[in-house]
Amino acid sequence: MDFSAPHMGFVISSYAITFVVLGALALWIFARARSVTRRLKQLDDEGARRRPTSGQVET
Amino acid sequence: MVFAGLDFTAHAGRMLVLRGPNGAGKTSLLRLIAGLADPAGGTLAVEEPSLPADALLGEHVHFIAHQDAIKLHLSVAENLNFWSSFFGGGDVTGAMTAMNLAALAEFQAQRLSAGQKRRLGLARLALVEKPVWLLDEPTVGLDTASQALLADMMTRHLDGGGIIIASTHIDLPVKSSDVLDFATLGERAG
Amino acid sequence: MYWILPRLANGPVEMMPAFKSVVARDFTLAIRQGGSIGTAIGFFLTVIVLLPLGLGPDQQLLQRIAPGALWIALLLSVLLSADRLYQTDHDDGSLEIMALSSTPLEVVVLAKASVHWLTSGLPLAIAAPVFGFLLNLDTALIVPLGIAMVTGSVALSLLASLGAAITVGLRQGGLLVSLLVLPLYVPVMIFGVLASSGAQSGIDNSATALIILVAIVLAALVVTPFASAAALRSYMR
Amino acid sequence: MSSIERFANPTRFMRLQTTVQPWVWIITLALFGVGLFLGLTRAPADYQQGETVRIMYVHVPAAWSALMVYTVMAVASIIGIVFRHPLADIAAKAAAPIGAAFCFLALATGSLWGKPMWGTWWVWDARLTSMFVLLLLYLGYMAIWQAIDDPRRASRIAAIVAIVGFINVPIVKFSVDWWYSLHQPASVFRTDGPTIHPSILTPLLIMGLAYSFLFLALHLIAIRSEIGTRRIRQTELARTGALQ
Repeated sequence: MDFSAPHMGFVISSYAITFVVLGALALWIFARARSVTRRLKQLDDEGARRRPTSGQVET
Repeated sequence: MVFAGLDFTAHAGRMLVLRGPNGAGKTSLLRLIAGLADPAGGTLAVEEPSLPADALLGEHVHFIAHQDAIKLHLSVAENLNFWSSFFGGGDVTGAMTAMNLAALAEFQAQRLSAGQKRRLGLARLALVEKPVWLLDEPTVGLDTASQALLADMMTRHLDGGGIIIASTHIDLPVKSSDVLDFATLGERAG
Repeated sequence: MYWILPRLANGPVEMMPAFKSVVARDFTLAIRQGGSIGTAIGFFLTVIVLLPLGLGPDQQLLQRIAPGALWIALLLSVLLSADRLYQTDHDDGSLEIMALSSTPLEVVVLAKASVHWLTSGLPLAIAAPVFGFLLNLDTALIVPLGIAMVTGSVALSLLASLGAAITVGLRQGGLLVSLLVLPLYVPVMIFGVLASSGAQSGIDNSATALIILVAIVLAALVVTPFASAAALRSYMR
Repeated sequence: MSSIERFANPTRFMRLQTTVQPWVWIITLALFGVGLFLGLTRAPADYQQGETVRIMYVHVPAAWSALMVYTVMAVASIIGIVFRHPLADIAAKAAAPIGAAFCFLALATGSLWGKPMWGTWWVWDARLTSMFVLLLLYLGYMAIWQAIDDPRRASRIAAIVAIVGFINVPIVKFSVDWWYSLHQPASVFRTDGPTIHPSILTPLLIMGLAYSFLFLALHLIAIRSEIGTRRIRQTELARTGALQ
């Protein structure tokens, strides 16, 4: 790859925006997963939730 | 959704009265029977030889909900005429007589009082014959005379072998009724 | 599953009275409540007036954009007039009573969409070529534009009624309807404009475009009643 | 209560997801590594476009994935509507933001590609226009989930929106192609077709696979979160019910 080629800025910008958007998407999804896991654990600790694995039979 | 452990039977020629505090699920149960809601579990069975047991009551049901399903810009007669032709023919004159609406026939529905609107909504019961009536607080807004008209209509329906399931706070002068009380039931379901 | 599929217990013969009764009732209501046709045409005219004000009074430019501008005005008017198509029937309980009958809700949907077309799409499609004079519309295009609009507005009404059904239980439906329905309007508008623009760069594709427009209308006739009825049923339970 | 049936499959999904997830990530990263390496160092620069052609390796896979995700969403919606499978509804809902991000990227990189090629940031090119409509479909679908509180009702309405939108996509593509060919007959450049040299096609296909696996990785996590959210919602509802 030739970094001195014309329009190189557009190529770099394309890869940068792809990286930023996909990274932000992944971070958002991770953050959501973490907060959901934390809340579920909190509810479990309070004993508010019947675990689907304990009392009930799975098919 | 709101109740568990319900078990009841509604018999031909008898009325089943639903009682219970607000929010007990009387309306939800009526909607469930009508097929306007999905049960989270449990079954509803129809014991009628001409119908499959899992038949949806849907078209065999008159459902009187909180709303009267009337168009304010149509006259009383036009409202009834619409439902009559929608259901493929009905007795408009008879329906107006049954709920004492004949004198109001040409009135625009928006000029009716709340009680008169309720009567117009109830007149649908006499418009087309359907075996099952589901009435959600049918007496709301009715004066004593109109309540008597409604009771007459219900008695005639029961005498003809029909079924009524009604939620009501008022004891209507209708014979042969069973009571399903949500208050005692809630404890059992607890 | 049954909430998506209509109950097909009865033949089409028994559905006609119900269809006719809904058409007659809604038509009476539209006439009696008044304003609905007038408002739609008034809105249409407003859009037409705003265009030259925004673009400048260049007669040639206006002539060039006239068919497209009229189509945009048409689809916005149709869309906005359909916004509350099912609202009163939903709020006053009529829709539930209609659902509790042997008539499939799809028939009710078709009836209501037909009345909407009769009271907004059709009068607008007839009026649009006349209003075209305000945009210096080529007189040779009046007839093809009218034909394309009368045809295309059927699809516009059906799709708008689908948007109205999808948002019937929501408090602020208006903007959401636009977001949902405008992408569906893209093909109708493209072929509508092509069918009403006559020859472009020497090639006249308007006949082909009109045929495709008819095909889109037929597709909308098949899909939207089922989709609208399924949406209405979901809001009832 | 039928909560046993309702959660049996999501529970099985959760267990499967836990085992599969690391492998999906490994494959995703490997594919991105190989794809970027080949695309940026091994593939030749275009004799006309120069290095700009390398935008293709992020633009085209984004557009492919945006279409693929919408297809996944529509198929999940059909399964949800026909078989009433709650996991299908959840899968459809979880896919939408990822698809919308791909769609946005296809538009953004397309615009960045267009500037040096056409001299403007935005051209109403047939492909970009269809992508734009697809983005609107994604936004409408997500707006429906936002607007309806009851998840059961929302899933039905959203499924109708997704399916109707899915029927609409090819019609839009067809109409926009027609419209574009009439207004500007000559195509500026072509990235599709079998004429592409393998040294370009290979990295392109690998990047396409990389995007697909990235979607799979993120989708699995998003589904898990959505199942968790519904359990939280149900637990909290049950709790307020118990307080009454």
